[in-house]
Amino acid sequence: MSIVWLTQLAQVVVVLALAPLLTGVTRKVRARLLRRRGAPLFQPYRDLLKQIRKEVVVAENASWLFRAAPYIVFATTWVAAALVPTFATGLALGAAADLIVIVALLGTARFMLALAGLDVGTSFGGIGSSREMMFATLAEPAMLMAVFTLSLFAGSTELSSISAFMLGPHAGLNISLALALVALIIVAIGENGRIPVDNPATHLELTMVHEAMILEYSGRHLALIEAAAAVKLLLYLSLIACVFTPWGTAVAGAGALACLLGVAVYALKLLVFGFLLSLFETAIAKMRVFRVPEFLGVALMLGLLGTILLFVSRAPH
Amino acid sequence: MSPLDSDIAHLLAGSMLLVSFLLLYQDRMFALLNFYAMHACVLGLSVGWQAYLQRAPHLFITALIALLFKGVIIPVVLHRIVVRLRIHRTIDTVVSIGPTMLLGMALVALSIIVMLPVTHTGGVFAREDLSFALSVVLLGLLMMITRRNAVSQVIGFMSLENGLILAATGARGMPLVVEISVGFSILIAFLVIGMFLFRIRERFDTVDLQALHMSRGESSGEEAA
Amino acid sequence: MSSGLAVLALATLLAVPAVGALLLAAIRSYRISAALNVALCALTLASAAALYAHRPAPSLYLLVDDVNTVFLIVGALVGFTTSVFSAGYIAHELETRRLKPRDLRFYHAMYQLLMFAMNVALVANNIGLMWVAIELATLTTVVMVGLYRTSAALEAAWKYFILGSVGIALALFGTILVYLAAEERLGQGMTAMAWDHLVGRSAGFDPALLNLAFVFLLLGYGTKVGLAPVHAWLPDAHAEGPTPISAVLSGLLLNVALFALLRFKLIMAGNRLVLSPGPMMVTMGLLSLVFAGFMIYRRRDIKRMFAYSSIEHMGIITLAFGLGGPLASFAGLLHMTMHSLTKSAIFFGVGYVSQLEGTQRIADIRGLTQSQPLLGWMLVIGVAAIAGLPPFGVFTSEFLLVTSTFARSPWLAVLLGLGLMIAFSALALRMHGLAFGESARRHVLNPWRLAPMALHLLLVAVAGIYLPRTIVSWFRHVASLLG
Amino acid sequence: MSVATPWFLSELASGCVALLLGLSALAILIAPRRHGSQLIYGACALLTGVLAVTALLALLAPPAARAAIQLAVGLPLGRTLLGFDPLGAAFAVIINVATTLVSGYAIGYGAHAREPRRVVPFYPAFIAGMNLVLLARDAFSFLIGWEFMSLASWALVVSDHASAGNRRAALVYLIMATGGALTLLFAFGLLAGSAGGYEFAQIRSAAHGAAPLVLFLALVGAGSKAGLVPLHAWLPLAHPAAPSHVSALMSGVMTKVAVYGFVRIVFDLVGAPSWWWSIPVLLVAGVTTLLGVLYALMEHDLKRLLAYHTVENIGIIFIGLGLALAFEASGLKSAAALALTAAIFHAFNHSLFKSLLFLGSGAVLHATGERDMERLGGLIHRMPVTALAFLAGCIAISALPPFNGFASEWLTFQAILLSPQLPQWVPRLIVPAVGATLACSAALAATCFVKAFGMTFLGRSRSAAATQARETDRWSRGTMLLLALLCLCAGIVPGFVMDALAPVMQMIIGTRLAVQSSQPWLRIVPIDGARSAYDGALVLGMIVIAALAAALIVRRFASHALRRSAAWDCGFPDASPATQYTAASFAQPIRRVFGTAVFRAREHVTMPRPGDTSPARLQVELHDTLWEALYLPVIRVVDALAEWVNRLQFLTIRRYLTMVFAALVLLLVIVGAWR
Repeated sequence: MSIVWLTQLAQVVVVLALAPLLTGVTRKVRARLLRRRGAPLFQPYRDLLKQIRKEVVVAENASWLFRAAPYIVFATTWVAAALVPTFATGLALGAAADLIVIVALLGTARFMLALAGLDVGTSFGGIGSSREMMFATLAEPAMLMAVFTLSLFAGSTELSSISAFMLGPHAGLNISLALALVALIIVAIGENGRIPVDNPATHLELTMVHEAMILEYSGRHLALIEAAAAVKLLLYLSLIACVFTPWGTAVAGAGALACLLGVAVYALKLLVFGFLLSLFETAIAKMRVFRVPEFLGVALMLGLLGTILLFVSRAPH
Repeated sequence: MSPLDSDIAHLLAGSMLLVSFLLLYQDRMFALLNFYAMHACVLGLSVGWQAYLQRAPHLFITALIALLFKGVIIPVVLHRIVVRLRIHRTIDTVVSIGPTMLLGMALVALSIIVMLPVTHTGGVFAREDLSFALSVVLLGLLMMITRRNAVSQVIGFMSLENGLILAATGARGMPLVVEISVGFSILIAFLVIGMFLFRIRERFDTVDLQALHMSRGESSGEEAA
Repeated sequence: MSSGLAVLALATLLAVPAVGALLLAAIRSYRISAALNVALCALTLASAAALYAHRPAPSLYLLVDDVNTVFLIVGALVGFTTSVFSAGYIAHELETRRLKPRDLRFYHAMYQLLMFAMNVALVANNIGLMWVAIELATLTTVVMVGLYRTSAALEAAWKYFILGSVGIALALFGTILVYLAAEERLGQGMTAMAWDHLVGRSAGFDPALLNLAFVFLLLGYGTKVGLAPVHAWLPDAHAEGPTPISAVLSGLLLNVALFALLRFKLIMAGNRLVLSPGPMMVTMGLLSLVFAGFMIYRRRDIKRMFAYSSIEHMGIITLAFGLGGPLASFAGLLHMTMHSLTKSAIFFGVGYVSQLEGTQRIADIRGLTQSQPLLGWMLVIGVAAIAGLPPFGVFTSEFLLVTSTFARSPWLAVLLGLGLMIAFSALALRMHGLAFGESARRHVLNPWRLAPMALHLLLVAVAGIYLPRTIVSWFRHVASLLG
Repeated sequence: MSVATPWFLSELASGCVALLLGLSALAILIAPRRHGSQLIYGACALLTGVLAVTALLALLAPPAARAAIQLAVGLPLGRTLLGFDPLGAAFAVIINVATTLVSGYAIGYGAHAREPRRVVPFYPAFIAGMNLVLLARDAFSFLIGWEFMSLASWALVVSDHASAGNRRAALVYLIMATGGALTLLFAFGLLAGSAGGYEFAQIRSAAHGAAPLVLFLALVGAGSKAGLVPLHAWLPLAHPAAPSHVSALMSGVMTKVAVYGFVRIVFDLVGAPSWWWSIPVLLVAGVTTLLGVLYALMEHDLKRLLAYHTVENIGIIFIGLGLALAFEASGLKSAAALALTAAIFHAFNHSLFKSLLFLGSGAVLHATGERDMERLGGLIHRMPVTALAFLAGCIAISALPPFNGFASEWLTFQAILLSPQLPQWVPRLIVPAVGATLACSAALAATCFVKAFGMTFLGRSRSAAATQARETDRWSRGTMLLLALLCLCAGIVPGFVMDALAPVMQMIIGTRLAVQSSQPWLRIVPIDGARSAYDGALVLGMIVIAALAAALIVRRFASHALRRSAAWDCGFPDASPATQYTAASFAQPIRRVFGTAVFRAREHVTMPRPGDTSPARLQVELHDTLWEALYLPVIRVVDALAEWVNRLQFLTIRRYLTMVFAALVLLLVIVGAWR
């Protein structure tokens, strides 16, 4: 039992520890692809520390919600990430929340952040919140459809069971799974505000979404939010990893060696996915805001298609 | 009784029907009044004959009332009114005579048809006579709806009343209702002549119902529901 | 001795109004005559109630049975409360110079005469006598409708008179035909016109004659009931006459005519060879219901609007009786009672409204719940009751009627429901305009003058929630008699 | 077990209802007094509290406790039976818990009523009517209660009768409510049969030929009351028109009575469903869910927005009901139990958070006199408690953990995920689409409530009224916080609610879910642990711990320096509140994406040419497509018919005589033709 708790604890720490690194990796790769030297890999950690040490500037008419939001956002995102098996399945708290809950937790974070964007009462905050929520109205159902596909496929909404099933003999190449994967990737891009949906690096007023929402934040608050964003990216990647590339993940209560192996494999996966992500980002251009709904709509349609195919094709578990 | 008796009754009923047609045909006021008087007289005769046949003396009273009151008094009074209202020259048919006549024929045919299945023929009172009475009633109604001014409508109504009495007296042994009905017909006549026409004339200078309807309680064109 | 009491009750029931009419014709002071009018109606009510307990033996002319006691008591009650209402109402008419004392003398005399005629019509065993009584009732109401002598009133009276007389004539012809049909079996004379004999022996009558007779009776008495398409006199008569008369018309006279119709329906029902009367009645009832429902939408005159609602409800009742069966007949009977009480209550209210606002135009009346809250809300309650909303008796009857109809012939029920819906929407539309909205006016009205209205609404509300077992069993019995 | 001893629960409940009625009579007298309305509302809170406890006892007690009592009053030709069975009791708990708190709120809020006599007397009657519906065990009392409920609530809607809009709302409501009642009347007519067996027991025992017709009638009758699209037209008009505490009751509570009516007829009375019944229910429910939330997004009137969200949530509830129908028809009892539990649980949750939200809007309305969000803003500073409670409600209704809205939607999702077990193909095709709709509507709801809360409470106030707002009274705040707490509790320990609903499942489905309260860590496991589980308490705990940890880290390492200054806003100078995002501009992206199809939304931009100093104008035109497509035609037809028939009023006597004549001739012809 205790080992299960240990892995869970380790996981909680690991996600938090690796998240900025992942961000750093993507930035670095991207810079290299653009023939820039780019910032060092550990720059994100430095940024976070720097921001934490700075004083916070809060607009006069900001309410308690504005100051509470970063903590809530960070906490929910972190918890959600901690519930996704990274290097080991069968987490102690895994039974507390299935995939749907994880999606919903991210929803809570987004909800609070959007409110915070409206709190100060600036036009940019409004733009950010409104657009972020509009994207979410398509991304969230798309994500859920992908979840449906997976859980119908595996006969469970528990991530551990799903990944166990994926390792098992029943899993094979299945068109629904492919559709779900594509949908999931699109959603990941959208939700994390990557190109082509949004550009995390820009502050051009009219193109930014996520950045506009957190425009008024500074200091430790900003640090928390940035950390949350990094964790979120990590979450999505490790979700994809745990479902579609479950190999090498340590099973519940495995020995320390297995866990170490798991960590290594996991880090490798992150590296690969991060690389692919940056490759993709450099390959295409950001699209107009009102093209995004179509982009995400595609994800929704794919997810729905996958689910329906599964509904009509498979006998239930 | 001898077939002759019933034949006479038959004849009288038939002649009433004939007079009804004449009433329907008339469009001049005075002629209308005269034919109404004739209608009433024929009724009187027929009722008298029935009284004789049924050995029912009380029917003679009915006959007498029909003869005197309806045959004489009411026409005279109506005559006065017509003169006073200066409507004796009006020609007031709504539907022209021809179609009205055809319609009347159809009504008679209808009343005969509906009477055909009647198996029981109440003594002297043959099925045909009943159908005659029915047609007189229908013709009276027809007259009411083809005339426009009040006096001729009243006349139509009273001819209808006559048809009723024809039927009632024909129904053998029908108690007291006859007198009452006659009394009521007279009462109606009184009400018509006395109360309404005069009051109406106080209000409107004509008894034309069209004019009377200029002052209807509501006017059309209400806001939407 | 019980029979002696019964005979006495019957005698008073007829004698009181008759004598009263003469008395009131003689009395000059309207205060005395109004009071006397109330007293006489109270006496009539008492004797009617007494008749429920003790029935005299049926004679060839008069007959008191379970069926007509219902109508008698309801009628006497409405007549009594209306006389109370009229006492206050008429005084106001006198103050506003709309009527002269001479008119009032005439009015009160005619009121009692009307009561007399209707009582006779109800207790008459002889179909001829019944016819005469209904004719008398019609004529008295005709002259009362003309009471105001405005052009509109005279027009209404004239219209009523002509159409009513035609109806009477048709009914008489029908009666004659019934006699002819009966005379063959029962022999000549009185027995052939005594209803109880007719109903017993109708099996042997000539079906063709009965069919013909019923056609005439349906149209003849149907005119009095106010069934479409022979309804035309009713709205104007209600709208132009004095409001108490509108209440009496809706509350009593229509029922009396319906009662006559039912008596003949029973005679028909006894004979299996005849064209069954049910479908005809159902058709006319349905026609009246839908037609009146549409008519209510466009009404401008408040009294005329509720007159159309009377047509609607008479249609419902006729439909129920035409449908027959224990549930439907019970529903019809209950609905008739409830409609009498509710509609007369509404007319009381409407009378005060038109007096206070000085108009009958719906468009000019608004915000009653603000200008005179008690009256306004009681009117709202009345409309809710007549529209068949609980907890009022009309809801009970409509519940029974609709459910039983739907179980038997769904399409008919759908039509019925459609008609109810149309009429309801129209009433609701108008009622919102009347009762709500800002009104600058503030009216004072002595609450006691609303007592009759309150009494009726209370009765209806109680009946909607709780009907005493005795009444239920009584109505069930009557319903079984009505088939 | 005390089976023999009577519990007097039915007597107690009926007594409370009677007392409520008496209360409304009393209210007529004392409403205008100084503390009259407070007294009445307090009494209502008390009585409904008793009713809630009674219902809970009846729900959990042995069957013997649920013996119905027979009243001497009621239908002349039948018996009047009152008493709770598990279904009625469950819904009675739902409505009375919310009603108690709303009444408590009204103690403070009701004092502001301008004309108390138009509100207070009808309030207890309204509650009594709803309880009567749930107590009724025969069709007549059921319908009496139903109509009584409608009538009382209609009077409350028209209580502020000065505005023409309210009068119209009341009219539409009254007509549609009566139409719905009429269809229910038809349904019961079919169920009772021509013999007239109006008692539920008789109906259950009898066999029903036209069951599909009954389903249809119930869907129309109960659906119109609940607000299923397209029968919802009255709801967004009527609910906001009433005083806010009444809106809370109508939206949060009365709709549940309608749901109860549907469940009672379709699940209990009609008998075994056939599989295709679920299809119309699911389709209607899906459309309702999506359209409800889209309408809400286009709405800037706070109370109307909430009303439209009621439509959406009713859709979610009916999705659960439709699934339950499908499962039950295919004999998948446990799945059916899950779906039905989800539906009723969501009904419970909705009654809580919708009441809460309407109460909050009432507080705002009273503080500012505004319902239009475009003229609100920044209220979180002046009404912090209300803001907090309202925020909780927003999170709950947006189906976000750890609040209760999520718990019930999670259950619904679990039920959806079971539906591949269905043998038929058609539902298998429909259900995933419905699931997508549900997911989509959840996200849209979140957007909508970011808008609602953000525009109302956050940002800078957009009007003077909003600037001078004051926090509401003690009662209001207390009850709102209590409701918020209940939302949270129902969210973190849903297991107890699910267990409490077990008797209902036993009664209707014939089986029950596994006992949840025995699960470790308060987690709920609807099917089995390996498949899916949710543990609200644990999730909340982890969030709290994580937040605390973050706070700790910050406190340990970070600088605590905090400076207040003007908003940064990308360097723009401090602009007027008018430059803030408005509700309209917030919803604009959604309008672009969904609105063009659903509302035929058009944007007309008039740009001044360069150099021209006149302002540019943007006009947005929206169409209520459903109203224009379904209701206007009916109105037009009725109008035209009325116009046409109306000519019969203005004929001459001669024409009327012609009508008589024609009728006579016609009948004579019939008689002549008849042999």
